[in-house]
Amino acid sequence: MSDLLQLQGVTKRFGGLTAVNDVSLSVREGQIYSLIGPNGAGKTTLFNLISAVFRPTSGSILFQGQDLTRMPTHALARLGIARTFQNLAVFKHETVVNNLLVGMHSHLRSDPFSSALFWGRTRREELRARDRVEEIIDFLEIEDIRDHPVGTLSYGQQKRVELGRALAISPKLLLLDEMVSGMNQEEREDIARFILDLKDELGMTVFMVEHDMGIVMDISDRVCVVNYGSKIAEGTPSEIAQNPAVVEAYLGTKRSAA
Amino acid sequence: MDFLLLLISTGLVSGAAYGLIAMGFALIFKSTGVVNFAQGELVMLTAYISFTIYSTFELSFFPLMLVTIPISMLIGLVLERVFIRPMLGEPVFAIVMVTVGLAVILRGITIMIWGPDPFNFTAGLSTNVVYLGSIPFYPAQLYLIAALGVMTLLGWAFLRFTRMGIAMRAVAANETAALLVGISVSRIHAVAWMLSAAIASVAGVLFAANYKLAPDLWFQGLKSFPAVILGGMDSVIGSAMAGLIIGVIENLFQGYIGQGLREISGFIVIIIVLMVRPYGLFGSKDIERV
Amino acid sequence: ADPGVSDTEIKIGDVNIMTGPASFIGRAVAVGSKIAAAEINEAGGVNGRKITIVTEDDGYIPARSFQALTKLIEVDEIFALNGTSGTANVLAMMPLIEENNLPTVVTTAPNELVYDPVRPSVFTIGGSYSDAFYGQLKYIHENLEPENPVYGLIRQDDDFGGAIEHGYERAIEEFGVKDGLRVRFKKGTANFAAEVAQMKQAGVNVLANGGIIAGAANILGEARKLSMDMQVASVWSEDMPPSVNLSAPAGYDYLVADYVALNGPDYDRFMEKARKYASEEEVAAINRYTLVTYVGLSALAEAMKQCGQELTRDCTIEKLRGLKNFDTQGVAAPISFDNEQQLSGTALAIYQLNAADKSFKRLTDFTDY
Amino acid sequence: MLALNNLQILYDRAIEAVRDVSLQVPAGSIVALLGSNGAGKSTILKAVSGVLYQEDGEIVSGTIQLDGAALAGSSPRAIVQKGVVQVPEGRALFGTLSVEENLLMGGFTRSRSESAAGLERVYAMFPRVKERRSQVSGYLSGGEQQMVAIGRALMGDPKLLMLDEPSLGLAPQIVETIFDAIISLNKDSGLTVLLVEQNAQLALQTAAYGYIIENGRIVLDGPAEKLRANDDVQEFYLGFSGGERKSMRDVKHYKRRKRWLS
Amino acid sequence: MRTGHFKEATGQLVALSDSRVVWFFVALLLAACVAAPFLLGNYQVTLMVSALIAVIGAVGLNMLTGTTGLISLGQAGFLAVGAYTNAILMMDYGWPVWLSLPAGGLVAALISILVGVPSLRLKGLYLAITTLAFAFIINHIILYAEPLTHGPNGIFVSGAKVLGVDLQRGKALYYLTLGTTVLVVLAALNIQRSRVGRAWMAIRDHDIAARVMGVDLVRYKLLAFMVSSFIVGIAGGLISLQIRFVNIDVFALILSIEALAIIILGGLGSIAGAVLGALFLSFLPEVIRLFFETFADSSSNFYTSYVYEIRGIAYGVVIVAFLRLKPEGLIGLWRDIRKYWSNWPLAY
Ligand SMILES: Nc1ncnc2c1ncn2[C@@H]1O[C@H](COP(=O)(O)OP(=O)(O)OP(=O)(O)O)[C@@H](O)[C@H]1O
Ligand SMILES: Nc1ncnc2c1ncn2[C@@H]1O[C@H](COP(=O)(O)OP(=O)(O)OP(=O)(O)O)[C@@H](O)[C@H]1O
Ligand SMILES: [Mg+2]
Ligand SMILES: [Mg+2]
Repeated sequence: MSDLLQLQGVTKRFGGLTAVNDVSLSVREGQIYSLIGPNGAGKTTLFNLISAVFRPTSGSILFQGQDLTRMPTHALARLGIARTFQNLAVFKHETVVNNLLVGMHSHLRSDPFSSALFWGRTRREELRARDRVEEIIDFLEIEDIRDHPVGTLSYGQQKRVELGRALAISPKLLLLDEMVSGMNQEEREDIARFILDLKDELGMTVFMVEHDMGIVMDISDRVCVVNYGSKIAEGTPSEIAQNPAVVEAYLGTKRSAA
Repeated sequence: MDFLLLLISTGLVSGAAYGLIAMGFALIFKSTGVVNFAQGELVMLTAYISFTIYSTFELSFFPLMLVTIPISMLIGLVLERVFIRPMLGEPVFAIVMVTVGLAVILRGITIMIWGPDPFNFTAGLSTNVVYLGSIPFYPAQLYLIAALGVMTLLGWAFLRFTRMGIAMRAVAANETAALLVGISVSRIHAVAWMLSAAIASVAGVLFAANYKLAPDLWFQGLKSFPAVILGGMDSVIGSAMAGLIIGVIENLFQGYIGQGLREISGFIVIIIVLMVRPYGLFGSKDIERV
Repeated sequence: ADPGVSDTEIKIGDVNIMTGPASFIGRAVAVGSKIAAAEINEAGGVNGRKITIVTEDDGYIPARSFQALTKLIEVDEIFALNGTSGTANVLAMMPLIEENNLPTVVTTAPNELVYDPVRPSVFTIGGSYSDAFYGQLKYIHENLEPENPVYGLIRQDDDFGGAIEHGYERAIEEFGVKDGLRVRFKKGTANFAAEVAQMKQAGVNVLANGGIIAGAANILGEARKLSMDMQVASVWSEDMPPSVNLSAPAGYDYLVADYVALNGPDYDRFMEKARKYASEEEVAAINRYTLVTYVGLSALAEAMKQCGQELTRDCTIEKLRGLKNFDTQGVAAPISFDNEQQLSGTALAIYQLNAADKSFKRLTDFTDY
Repeated sequence: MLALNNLQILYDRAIEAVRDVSLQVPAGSIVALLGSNGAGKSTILKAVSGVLYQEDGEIVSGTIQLDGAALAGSSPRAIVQKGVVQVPEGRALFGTLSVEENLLMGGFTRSRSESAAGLERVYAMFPRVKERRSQVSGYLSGGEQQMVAIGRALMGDPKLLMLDEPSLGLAPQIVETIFDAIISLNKDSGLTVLLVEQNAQLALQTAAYGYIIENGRIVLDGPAEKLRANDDVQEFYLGFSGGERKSMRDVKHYKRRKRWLS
Repeated sequence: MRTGHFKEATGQLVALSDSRVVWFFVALLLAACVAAPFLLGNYQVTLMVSALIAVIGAVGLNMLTGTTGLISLGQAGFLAVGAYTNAILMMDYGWPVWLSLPAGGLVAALISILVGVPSLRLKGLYLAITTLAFAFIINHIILYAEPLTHGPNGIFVSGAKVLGVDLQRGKALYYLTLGTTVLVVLAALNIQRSRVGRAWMAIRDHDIAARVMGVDLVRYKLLAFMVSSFIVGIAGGLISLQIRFVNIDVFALILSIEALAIIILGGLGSIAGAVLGALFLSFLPEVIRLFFETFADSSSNFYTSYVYEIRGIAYGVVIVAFLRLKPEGLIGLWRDIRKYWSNWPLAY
């Protein structure tokens, strides 16, 4: 297995604040890689850098050997990088189906002219896209809300839609930012199962940020811990759970030790 | 040299009018997120009302304003109650559209009451020319500039030092959350409309005193858009400053280049400025965080 | 018979500005039509047929003028048109007018664009803006004789301003005087400080003031502030009382050229008539546009009368074309359409304002320029 | 203190989000409301706070009572003044305002001095928030925003605090802090709490009584210990099977959820 | 609980509508439109033509503002560009109308790039005012570029003949406009249910998420500007054919606001809404006129002296009252009606 994603000395500053400080890490193909750390540690910022929403102040981000830092954001979907957002970023006036279809954007080809005609190839590819989307809908068990505007759904339902939209990209690398927050235990288990399946059956690489230690410790292959923007530890789940620095900075002592 | 000073001084006068009108826009936008397309009409209506008061009681300027401002605030309140309040919680676009309808209504009503003929309205100010150095002014011109100064100061203090000021921004930022902390959104809207109407009346009276009172006064609302934008939609103080800047720039364009460019110079300037600063000179950026 | 004519009635249309800031024109026009129609009808109508007026509002928007005239033609079935809103508005109606061979008297927009090229069924009453300014400048040049004259022009950047500039240009060339400065402004401008400062800088002391109403007043106001000593020529809208109220405080005894009477016994007689036929409110709305419209409808009625019982559009047009020295009872210069442009004549009278008492003095008779 | 009787709520006059829900929150207690996504938990809280109309929601039948007096129909402001304050789901901060301004707005219905005191309390509880006090809140990290949202609600000096998924996006340590704070507020100053939480384990440890809602209906309720002992709750909400926590790796493929009523 | 229709084939998923009722009404409407000139008077046909042109313009604006979320106050400018291009090409260069009309759309689309590029960084009202600025500037250019545009004089447009039929008169103009309207509406519906339309909607709702999903913001924003302006330009050309005269006053800035009013009143983002809104606002003055002619006491002195202003005010009042009742616009009303019928006799 080779490195799918490689970060070298990535730093991001907002004005005086260093949100990500000289972070290097690598995610191997087919791995489930977790990133944890206290609130405000810079996890989401790191995701934003990887998905080219922000540009790093310094450092490089390589995906299959290609440097992402100079790519336009929209090129990443075609490379096979998909993500979900911590603070819902759904297209809230659109139906669930349309949200997922946007995820298919880079797999389709029609332009305004052929769209206006909606004939021949355009029609066929639209049909194909819908078939695929129906599969995802089926899979996430959201048939009953498929035609609802996403803005009217409950928080957890919207998170599912986000996941579905990311899956519609059929990514090689899936970035999940606190996917299971706002879900109950049963739903978390569903998602966990699901991530494992993605990895096992499709060989998808999953990079996730989580505060739910249950899922992190249970299914990750590797865990990386950041605090104040810097990486403080990396290792297997059990190594991390034992690491005193991590316990001190993040896990706390009382209740949550899983 | 005198020519330049003349251009600048008169530019400040018309700029002050833009600034005042723009402040009215910004105040409502800041607290409700609504562009009030009836702001120009509000300026016009309050000016006409003040004119009627003036011609009935022949008050001098300050007493006139003392009567006009409360009446204008009342009108602002009534308009808010009748037109805006019922729309609480509806999409912003629908509310903006209501202000468009309101504008049509106010224009019609103004002409129905006062007729289409323009009036000379001195607002109780002397029309003798006074000199500041070598630059001649009408008192009304100086009052217009001074009014902008006073309103800016008051506006700044209000937004800076009162909780109501912060609450206005809070309501614009997130209406539901504002309700959940116990801010009465409808009261904030009412206050915003009242204050905006007050500023509108000052702008209207002094605009009319300088440039006559006519039923096309509402168009000044549209013409103040560059100032609103240049200052930054949500910056009350910024729009005041931007008004002055645009007024002066217009005069300089006209004075040195000419050929009708004055009326579009404001727009040219904002296009250029917005390319560099997409949120105007003093506006705050949209928060975009994922 | 043609549309709009029955045994008892002739329908005359009027598309005008009945809403918005410029509605003072439409209102005045409506009163003029009303007085003329009432007078004619009282005298037995046009060969026994009564005149009825159908008015449509266009709000000064050309697209709506087009629609309004369509309605008048198709729904109300008017016979002829008297009252046509602004210049762009008449132009927008022009294709319909020509297509329907609609006898049309243009009263409120005597613009070159309207009568040149000439349209067979369109007749224009009035002197042109161009002549109006030429006439005033000529009067200034010959009678007021300012020292070291420097001329200046300020005008709107549209067709109306263009017409004024023609007259100005003609005057400059003919008198060989110094052309100090010409500036253009956009419709709706209120602040003229920069323009006036430029005038002062250029030393202008004869101003062709193309501003209208509040605009004209603001120009004069700025000029007074800069203590400019000038002779001023103005647009005829400046002889209306509301305009005078705005402009007089600046203290300039400006000139106005107009093709209707602003005072005198003929005018008084007209006002007497007005009070007879119109309500108090309507009388208050009277201004020069009332007189113009009154004259226009009278001339139209005269032509229709000449056609006898067999009233057709063709005949009306032909009679209009033959109209010569139609007597307006002194309300305007006598009307003749027998020229190539079908323009009633360029006869204009020049008036001067007495800013102190806001009255006009007539300086010349109706004169051709 | 708070009592909902046979509440039925519709969105857009068509979507029934809550039906026939009755629920009691006795004064001085902590009550937990659990349920899966879309069950109607947030809807209930919005109804209590009187902001349903914002989303075209409507209480079609049933009553909401606070200390025996009807609450539904009061303005949101009046409800806050009566001491019923909510931490809304998804943070809902005033993004363009600074952190401190957000907190001050939380004390809008209180006097200036009360607000100042409240501010100190919140800063003491969340040092991280104090560090960020002058930052524009829209740029905070998700967890930081959550802390501000909780702090803001506490600024209103509530008698009844309703928390909609307070642990959402918070690091385990902070979750501890918050729940400790809630418990101590409850113990020391008798704060009544209605807690909506996905972390059932935590919720049932904190609360004295719990309700479980599915598809808009209460399907199970009882004292917390009792619920914890319930087999179904154990399996679906706590992740235990056979009394022991199982690893997520061992979750069966596409285990279809079992519903209480369908 | 699952209600409603089940779809058996994927083909049904992309159908414009799955409801027989809708198809029935659309067919009925179309038939009525085709038959209209034979049933109505010339004036009504003229009104219909104006209304259909408004529909075209509104559908165009809706793509930019409703679908992509880029608020434009520059409609008047693009209408003017389309109209002037058509007029100049026809009258000064002798182009046939079937070439000059689309050319008007193309030129408007090209100019919209000039507006679009500086607007890429702008959001919401900042963008709206910038487009307003461009409308002002276009207005200025038309007035001052006299050799090309004839400045303030305007241009008469005549002789739009195709195969000997004068397209500017009566039925021919009507069918030309109707045909264009149907094409534009169909194209808009198709775009909206395919990749491009979804990309636009994604930009409107969340531009960062849209980018992450692979939508090229620059490209799609400019496309939105161009497609929208193309359609609006065509509408402008049709205006020049109908009025047969173009002049800058024909494209008063207030048109921009009216255009926005149409799509908001119709229901932002919805094509059916844009159509309904355009028809509604086009016929509203006429309805108000009829209302007053029928019901108002025309002998009342007050009424007679202000009849026109009162009608204007009534127009404003109807708009406000309507929004009060149905803030989502006409499309909301339509949905309510549909819901009512599909649930009847149950309330929900
Ligand atoms: N656009 C921005 N401008 C300014 N500061 C920012 C911006 N984005 C993030 N920050 C700051 O950077 C820090 C890291 O934020 P980030 O969202 O990456 O944290 P996080 O690890 O995801 O936290 P959480 O677990 O709470 O989501 C925070 O203190 C935040 O306030
Ligand atoms: N504004 C709305 N318009 C229409 N339906 C809505 C609206 N808000 C919520 N709903 C629907 O009401 C139901 C209950 O939603 P609610 O937000 O109360 O769920 P929840 O229990 O809080 O779920 P979660 O745990 O995911 O937050 C959902 O099916 C949702 O789709
Ligand atoms: Mg985060
Ligand atoms: Mg919820």
